[in-house]
Amino acid sequence: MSTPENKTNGTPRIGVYVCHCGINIAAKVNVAECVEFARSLPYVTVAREYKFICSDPGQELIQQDIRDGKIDRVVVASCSPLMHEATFRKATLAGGQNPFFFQMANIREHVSWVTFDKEMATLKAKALIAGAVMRVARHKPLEKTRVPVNPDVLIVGGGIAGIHAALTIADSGKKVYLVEKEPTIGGHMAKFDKTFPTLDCAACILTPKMSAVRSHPNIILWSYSEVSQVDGYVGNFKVKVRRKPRYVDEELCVGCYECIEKCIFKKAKFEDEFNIGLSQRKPIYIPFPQATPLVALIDPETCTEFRTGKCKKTCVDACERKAIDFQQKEEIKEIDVGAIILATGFKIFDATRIPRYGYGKYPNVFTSLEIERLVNASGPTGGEVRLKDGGKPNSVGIIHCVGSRDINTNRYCSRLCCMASLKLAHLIKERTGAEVYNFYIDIRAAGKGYEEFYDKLLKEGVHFIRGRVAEVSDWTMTADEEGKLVIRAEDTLIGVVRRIPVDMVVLAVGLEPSADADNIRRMFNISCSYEGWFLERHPKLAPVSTFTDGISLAGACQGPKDIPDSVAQAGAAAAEALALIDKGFVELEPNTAFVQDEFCSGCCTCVALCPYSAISFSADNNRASVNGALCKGCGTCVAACPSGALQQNLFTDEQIFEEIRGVMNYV
Amino acid sequence: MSDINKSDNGNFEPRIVAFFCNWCTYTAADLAGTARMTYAPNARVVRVMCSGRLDPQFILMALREGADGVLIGGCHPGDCHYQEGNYKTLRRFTLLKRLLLDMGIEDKRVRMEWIAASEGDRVQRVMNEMTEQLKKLGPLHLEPVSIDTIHKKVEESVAQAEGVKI
Amino acid sequence: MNYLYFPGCSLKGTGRAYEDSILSVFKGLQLPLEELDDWNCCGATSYMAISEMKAFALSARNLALAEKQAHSRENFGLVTPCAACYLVLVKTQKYLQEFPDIGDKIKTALKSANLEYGGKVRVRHPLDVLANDFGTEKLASFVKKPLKGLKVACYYGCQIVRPYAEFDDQHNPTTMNRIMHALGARTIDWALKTRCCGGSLTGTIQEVGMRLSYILLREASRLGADVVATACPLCQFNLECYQKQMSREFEDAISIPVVYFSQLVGFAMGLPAKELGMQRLFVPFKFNPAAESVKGGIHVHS
Amino acid sequence: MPVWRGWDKIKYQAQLDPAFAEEVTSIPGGEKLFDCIQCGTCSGLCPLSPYMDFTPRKIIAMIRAGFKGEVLSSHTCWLCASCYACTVECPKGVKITEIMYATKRLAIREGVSPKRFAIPVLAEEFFRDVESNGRNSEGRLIMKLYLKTNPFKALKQATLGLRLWSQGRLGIRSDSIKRKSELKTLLKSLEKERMVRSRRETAHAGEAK
Repeated sequence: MSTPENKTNGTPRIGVYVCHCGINIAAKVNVAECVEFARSLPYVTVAREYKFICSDPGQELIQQDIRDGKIDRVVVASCSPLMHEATFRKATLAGGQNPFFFQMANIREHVSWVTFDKEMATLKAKALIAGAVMRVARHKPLEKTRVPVNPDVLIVGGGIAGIHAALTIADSGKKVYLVEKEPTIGGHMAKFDKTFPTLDCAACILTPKMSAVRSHPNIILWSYSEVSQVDGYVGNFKVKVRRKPRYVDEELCVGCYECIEKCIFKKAKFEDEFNIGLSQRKPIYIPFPQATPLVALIDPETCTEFRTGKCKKTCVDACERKAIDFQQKEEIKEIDVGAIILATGFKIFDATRIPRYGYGKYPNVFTSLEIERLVNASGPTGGEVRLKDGGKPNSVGIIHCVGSRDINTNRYCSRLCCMASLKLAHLIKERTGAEVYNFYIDIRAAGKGYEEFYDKLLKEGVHFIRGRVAEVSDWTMTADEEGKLVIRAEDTLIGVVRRIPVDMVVLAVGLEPSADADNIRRMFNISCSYEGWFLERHPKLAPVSTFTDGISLAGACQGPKDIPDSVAQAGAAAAEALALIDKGFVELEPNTAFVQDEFCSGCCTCVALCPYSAISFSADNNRASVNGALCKGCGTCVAACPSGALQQNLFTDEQIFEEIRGVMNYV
Repeated sequence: MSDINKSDNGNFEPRIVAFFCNWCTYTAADLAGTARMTYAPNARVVRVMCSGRLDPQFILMALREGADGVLIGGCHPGDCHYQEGNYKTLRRFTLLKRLLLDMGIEDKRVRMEWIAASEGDRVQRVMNEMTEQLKKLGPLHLEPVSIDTIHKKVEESVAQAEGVKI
Repeated sequence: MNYLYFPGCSLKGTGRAYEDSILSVFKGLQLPLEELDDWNCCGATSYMAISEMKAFALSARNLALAEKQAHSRENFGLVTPCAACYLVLVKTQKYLQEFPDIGDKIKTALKSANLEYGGKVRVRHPLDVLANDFGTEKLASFVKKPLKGLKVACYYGCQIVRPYAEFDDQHNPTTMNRIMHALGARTIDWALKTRCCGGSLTGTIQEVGMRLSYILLREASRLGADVVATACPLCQFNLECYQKQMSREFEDAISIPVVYFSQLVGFAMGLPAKELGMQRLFVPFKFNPAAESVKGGIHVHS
Repeated sequence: MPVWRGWDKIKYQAQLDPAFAEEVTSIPGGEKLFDCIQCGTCSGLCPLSPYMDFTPRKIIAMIRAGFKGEVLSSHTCWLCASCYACTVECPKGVKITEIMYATKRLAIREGVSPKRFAIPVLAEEFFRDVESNGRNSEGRLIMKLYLKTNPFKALKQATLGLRLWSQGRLGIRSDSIKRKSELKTLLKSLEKERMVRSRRETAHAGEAK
């Protein structure tokens, strides 16, 4: 950035621009009165109002006033600085002034949108304008520092979103680290048989992408690994990844299944995580035939060698490539990356939280994810929909919105369960010929081709009953209910309570933030919404960015999303990361702390307070000093400095004092 | 000085200075705006990057300049954008509260709240609650004090504060 | 822990056996129980339908009296066995807190009658007291005649757990089951344990009320329960007293003893049947693990 | 205009009472009326809904639309046994039981409670008993109830009554409290009070939404 000519000698000349924001502000705040008020404030030489100051002509107003020499500092009273501070700083610069001779007064989010009374709103707006004017009068010209960006990218989570983002970035020639906590990538999608609304086979579209990840020269895939620490900042993150031991050498194993065959457990008897407990596995296993990487792993919890140390270790003998290594240890990898994409996905709602649906009590109540495995040709039943006793269901009830749209569990709509339920209804009917009843509150089929799919199911004779199910139980009223699960619900379109006996109940469980979302969020220093989904920078205009520069979001970690949306968002996140890398540098906010040597007493209070070790003490001159490259600009040290020697750019004591005076003294 | 202290029906309208951290509470206040959650208009927000930047002087200054109350908003413990700035604020705040009590300033006039970026409704609630409380307390009158009293108070505070680290 | 006792109108009438057994059991467990002096009707659900403010006032008087009688006793509970009384008293507490307008009006009304309520009373159900204050392990140590082999259908009814009670799960309460297990009995796992018995409808729209009770009894019988245990005088009345009429009406021979849970507790403790009000049952409760039988009516030998 | 046959089957806006919903939301417990998404969980759970002329869900919709007359003269609220099953499971936190109470009170106040049910009679008898004695006697209550609504039924129930009496479970003599005047003063002071929230409370509840 070029240094603009410093035109700040002498008394500041401040221009105040009050925005109508259409009627967003003007409907509550008397803009003309604010402008009049601004004129009365010290240093103000120009005060104007405009419909949309963020528009080109609006910005031009500011630039022209600077060029005309009428003003040398700018206050814009409009929306939140988190929205448009960058815009107006640029405008100030374009007018020929240092961009930090600018301050914003937030009279939209903090005033017009939240105040009932017009008079009070105008009053509050005036106070904020006065604060901004008094503050900007004390601003100093500042320079942004430029730092280079590391071109490597870290992607956390190897579901469809992570996979798609990884391939997009890797294809552009950039290096990608893909970290997945499970032994295989593929995420939830790998568990599905068909995808809505096209009913194409999930494996057919996913597995080629999975193997592309495996073989891509620019992708380093670390499965069964978790990020354990993140330091640094945009362009220059330092990340530690913990690689959990598989006890099978990933380089040597070819996934031949010999070790598994020869394991001393002749029969698989441990709960298979991939099939959600619907089948069993051995202590040494490969999650599923298309697992990527196709490498076995040993579960030390169930392996006899780990439990007793006295196993015959038939697996070791079976492996020709000598890949099994009981001594394998956890490994910590340290990497430097410039951008990070989080694609950590979701978990499904725990259906036992709604006891009246009988999950965990009645064996033939299943979750939708369990049914996904049952209908899957490579699932535990080879694609047959079976009851727990092996029988075929003649009637099936699908309950929508389990755990969603409910203040007792999750308030939000999980968005994809309607379509997933329709898909399962179709597959169940196709495989078993059973009568299928859907119990729904509203059918939300708003995607491309979704409504058509709903039409198709109606024609197929699937029953739709509009009513949220009250209970699933085994108490009976009539003979035909004996031995069945009875679903009781009001058919709200008819206005009558119905009891429908079925053999199988499917609970369309909603989506929740993954169990470790909170840890991840803290580690990566991003925010999350009330429900625990990662928070995007702006719901409409920055849906994949976060408040932490350099970190983007992809897929369901940001909120419930189906496959098309996850992939689209992954592409957007990849573009964002690439844009950052291709630019090659970042400019850092100059709001760092600095020491005024003449006041520093060398007490060292500040040194210990800095979480980034940015402050060092020199015994030679008995002074502290701040390393601007490490300082992130929190100002904690400044507040603690007993002699007032430490100050923070853009947040000096003087500037804050003046802002306080400003907001208090003029209205 | 101002007409806000007296609204039409003669009710006392307190004035509050609110110091909000950029990452959590300020964003939450923005969210309250986006969601059009109406609340009491009595607070004027001063943005800082982190609540850790808050020098106790700022609070005293706000009260001296005529604020009837001060609200401090930071990230929840463990959520600080700068790792632990909010813990430092908490410590200073605890100390400051003792000082204020000694000065005869009621406990409820200075309030600290942890408000996460997603908690717009909490901004609304806190603003309403605090305004309500201050209305009950009435305007803050800072009595002029003699230098002797100040010395005495300071000594007392120092004695009390012994052993408490900043 | 100190306990005051609020019987309510039913425990002096149709639910007399509930009172008999609660008093005997508490005495047997050395839990002092002191009746609230000059208590009045809680207002119950019907009063709510006429004048909600007066209904709150009725409850508030009881709460005020309890607070006064408890004096300076720190930790005390108002033991309220009747489910309707329990609900109404708890609801009044909640409303006085949550709605300042109502709170103020009731306060003024109390004042006019020289009463005052400071909000210190904890309304407790005997199930809560036995399971959580006294503890099921300790209770087990008082058992002299374990109910081994007895299959109990624990019926909670609606108003103990819904909507305010905090001592148990609203959806799937287990307190009574735990108490029964402590007595050595088995409990059936049934879906209807909190389904409404019909409440006062048996008195007003009898066909409807009776049908609701019948559904419960039929399901308990189907699952092989020997006895239904209740914790509410109205539930007990509805389930027990209309069995003959039900059998006629629904052409289904229904006969299953319906007792208060406290009667079973006392029974297992070896207390005399008469002190537990067993003679007041319509359908006699028989239990014979070791050639010992107990019948309803006065021909009881222990 | 020619007379069209279906005219009376249409509900004309002029026949509705748009203020009815507000009347209900102003009662504590009624504030979430507008949160209802008409899912029918309440009706499905309600053990009495099969006997109601409108299911609880439908009642909510009707209150919102202003069907005051139909709602207040319906049997639905009189069948509610206050078991709260709907209230605790409602996915939107609508306190349906309280809304039922509210409609009962409004119906009694407006004098439109249905005649063929004994419940309002029971409630009023109960009310009278408690107001004068501080306690109620179930026996007397039931007897009065039958005599007032259906004397023949009283005969049918006589056997049950006798049995109860013989086992000491039915007292016809009314129990009463000692300090009746205290109670009288207390209740008298609330004669005209109704449970309606102040505007401020209503506004806050609205914000909380």
